[in-house]
Amino acid sequence: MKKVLFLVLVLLVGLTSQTALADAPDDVDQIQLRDPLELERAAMQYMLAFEAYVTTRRSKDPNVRSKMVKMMQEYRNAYARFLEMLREDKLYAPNKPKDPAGWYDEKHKKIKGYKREWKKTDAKELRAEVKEMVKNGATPEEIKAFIQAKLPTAPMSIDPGIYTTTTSASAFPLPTQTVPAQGTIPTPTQTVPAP
Amino acid sequence: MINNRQRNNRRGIAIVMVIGLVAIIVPVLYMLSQLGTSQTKLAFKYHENLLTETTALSGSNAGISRLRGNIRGYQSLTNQLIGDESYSLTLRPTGKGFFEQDLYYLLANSQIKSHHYAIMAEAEQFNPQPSPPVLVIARDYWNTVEPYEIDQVADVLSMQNDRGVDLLRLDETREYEKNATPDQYSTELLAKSSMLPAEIVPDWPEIVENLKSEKLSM
Amino acid sequence: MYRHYKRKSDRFGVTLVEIIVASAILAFIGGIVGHWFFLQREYQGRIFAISDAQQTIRQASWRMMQELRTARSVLFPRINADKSIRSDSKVVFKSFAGDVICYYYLASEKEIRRCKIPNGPGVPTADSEPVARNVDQLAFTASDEGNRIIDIFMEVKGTFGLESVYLINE
Amino acid sequence: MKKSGMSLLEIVISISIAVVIFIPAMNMFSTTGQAVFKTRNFSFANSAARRISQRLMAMPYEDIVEVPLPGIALFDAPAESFFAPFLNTSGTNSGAKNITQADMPEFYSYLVQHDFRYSLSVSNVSFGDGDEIKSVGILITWSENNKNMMYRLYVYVPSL
Repeated sequence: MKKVLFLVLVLLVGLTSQTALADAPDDVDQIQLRDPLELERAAMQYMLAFEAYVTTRRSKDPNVRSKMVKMMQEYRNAYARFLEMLREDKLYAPNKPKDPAGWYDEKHKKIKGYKREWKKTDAKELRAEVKEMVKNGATPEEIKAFIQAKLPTAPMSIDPGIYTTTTSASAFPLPTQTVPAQGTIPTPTQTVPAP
Repeated sequence: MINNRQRNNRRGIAIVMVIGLVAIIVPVLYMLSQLGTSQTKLAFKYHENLLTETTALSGSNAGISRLRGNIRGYQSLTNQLIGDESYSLTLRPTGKGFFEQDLYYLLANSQIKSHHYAIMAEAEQFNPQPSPPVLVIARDYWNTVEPYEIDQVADVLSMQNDRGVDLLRLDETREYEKNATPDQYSTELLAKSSMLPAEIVPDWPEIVENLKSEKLSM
Repeated sequence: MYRHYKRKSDRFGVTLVEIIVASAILAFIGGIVGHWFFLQREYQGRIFAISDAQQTIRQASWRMMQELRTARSVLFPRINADKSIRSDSKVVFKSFAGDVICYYYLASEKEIRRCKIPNGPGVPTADSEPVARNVDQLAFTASDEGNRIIDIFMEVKGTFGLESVYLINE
Repeated sequence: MKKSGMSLLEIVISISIAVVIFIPAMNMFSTTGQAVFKTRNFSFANSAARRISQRLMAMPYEDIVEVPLPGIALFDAPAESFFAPFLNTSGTNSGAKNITQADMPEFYSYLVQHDFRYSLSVSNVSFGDGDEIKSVGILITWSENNKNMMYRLYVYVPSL
């Protein structure tokens, strides 16, 4: 009987841990919650820089291909900047599987009791515009300026807590919260009442 | 007239000669024949080594293509054929990005006889708006010839740690590049010129110029 | 007085003529076999040289290829200003971890050597052991404007080694 | 009277034993040599195929097209093929060397002696919806002792 139980346990452990490899952060409290807009702008920048770089690589036009090194450099810098933010906010560890939004939400949930609702997008239109610019022979500087101008100016993700306080009186009085001003994340003024 | 004793002597000598001849020639023949086959074996072993690398690389390209084709979630494929060789591919979700993109470990490996080759990379698979191909960004490909089983969590964890050590050093070199100004960066690198082998010194300024022009700047 | 000599038919021995004839035959056969052995010995030397050369090329190529495979960009040589390919007897590249690695050819010793230059504080360190010995010719050629392909051309005692590596990281 | 000596049968047997032993020994080195030469050609064909496979990863995706048999020779190769130009230790295009009799005589004669050629078979493969990848069969052919030899390498080239 013990052997059967042990086998079932091994199988279960094997199965559950097979799929995802998400690792919890070492210390959730150390995580800093930076303004989501900054993270979204940094992520959008390296996405668009990557699109410009790949378009150069696929191009057959020698004039466009000659900008490949510069485009690769812009993409490298953009991603390094994003990674720098993650490192500062303790949202990333080199020897751990990456899950920046997951770790961010874990801290967010710890503070506010709920996760942030991130926008599901791959910036298809913006990428198409960048691709067009590259094909038309725009210089790396022009493309960088264009990308800078097109980055979001308001958060694309939503703090669901805002809606629950205004739209419906829920059974559990959630803390009233004003929309955080641009810049720093407000320290929690009120603790969430136990359900 | 030769008597029996002399005939026996002569027969004895003949037998000894034949046995001696065979005892010497056969091992020499065998050794000489091994000479050719050992060279051929060496060449084939090296060829198999190269083939595992080429096949594993093709496997990782196939993985990227699957992600771009909007195949999502955990996948563990074995014995995927390319030509006459086979590769294994594992796409292991690790988390989410800030645009709800799925982050993966992309693992591909190939084994031919005793030769192994495994590749580990990170990949981001964005969401299709509205339809594929989906934006996929892969980075930091890492290789090893250790016989890792890419569909076993334990092996993936040790690959992750080994790769993590290199990534830690990468963070340090990036930090160094980021914190130095271009002139500072090239001055410090040029200063190493005196400690370089003689063959590198003549071209070191051009190399430092390339490093400076591609220095990380944020 | 001569009784103790046996009659001719009973005596067992070899006459001078037989010795001369036998040694002539032996010399003739020995000459043929000796010449054959000399030829084979010389032929064997050439075979060993080729197979050693192949083994040298294999080991050197494999070692350099593994590090170049996950490197981030080739720093030297790079294509010329007029986009033509450029070759040199050394290759310098930024490795996976971001350090600067160089493989260079020591013509005086006919060796390929490796040196690591930290991309940060720290002194360059050359490997104590050469990557390969007895290499007669070595050329690294850059041909890609993205600095992500390097060709390796080696010659060891008339045996040619050809290898190319695409750098998969940026 | 019983006379000493060897019968014809004994002589025939001893000579046949000698032949059985010596003849293989005499050409053992040459078979070894052939094995080593065959290995050298095979290894070279293998590395030529790999050189093409690496070039395919860096060239524009649309430029990866079929090269039908009998294929393109590695020597005297046309410009912009995978093997021309081959070396260039100067700073301009004028110094570029190709695999020709003039520029690289030894290498050229080795390639001509075995008539090394390459050809490509290209097919599109799709693993998922909306993305394509090219499966390229790189074929290297050469001749050895009047026999046609062939080495084939398959690679996937992504559209990225």
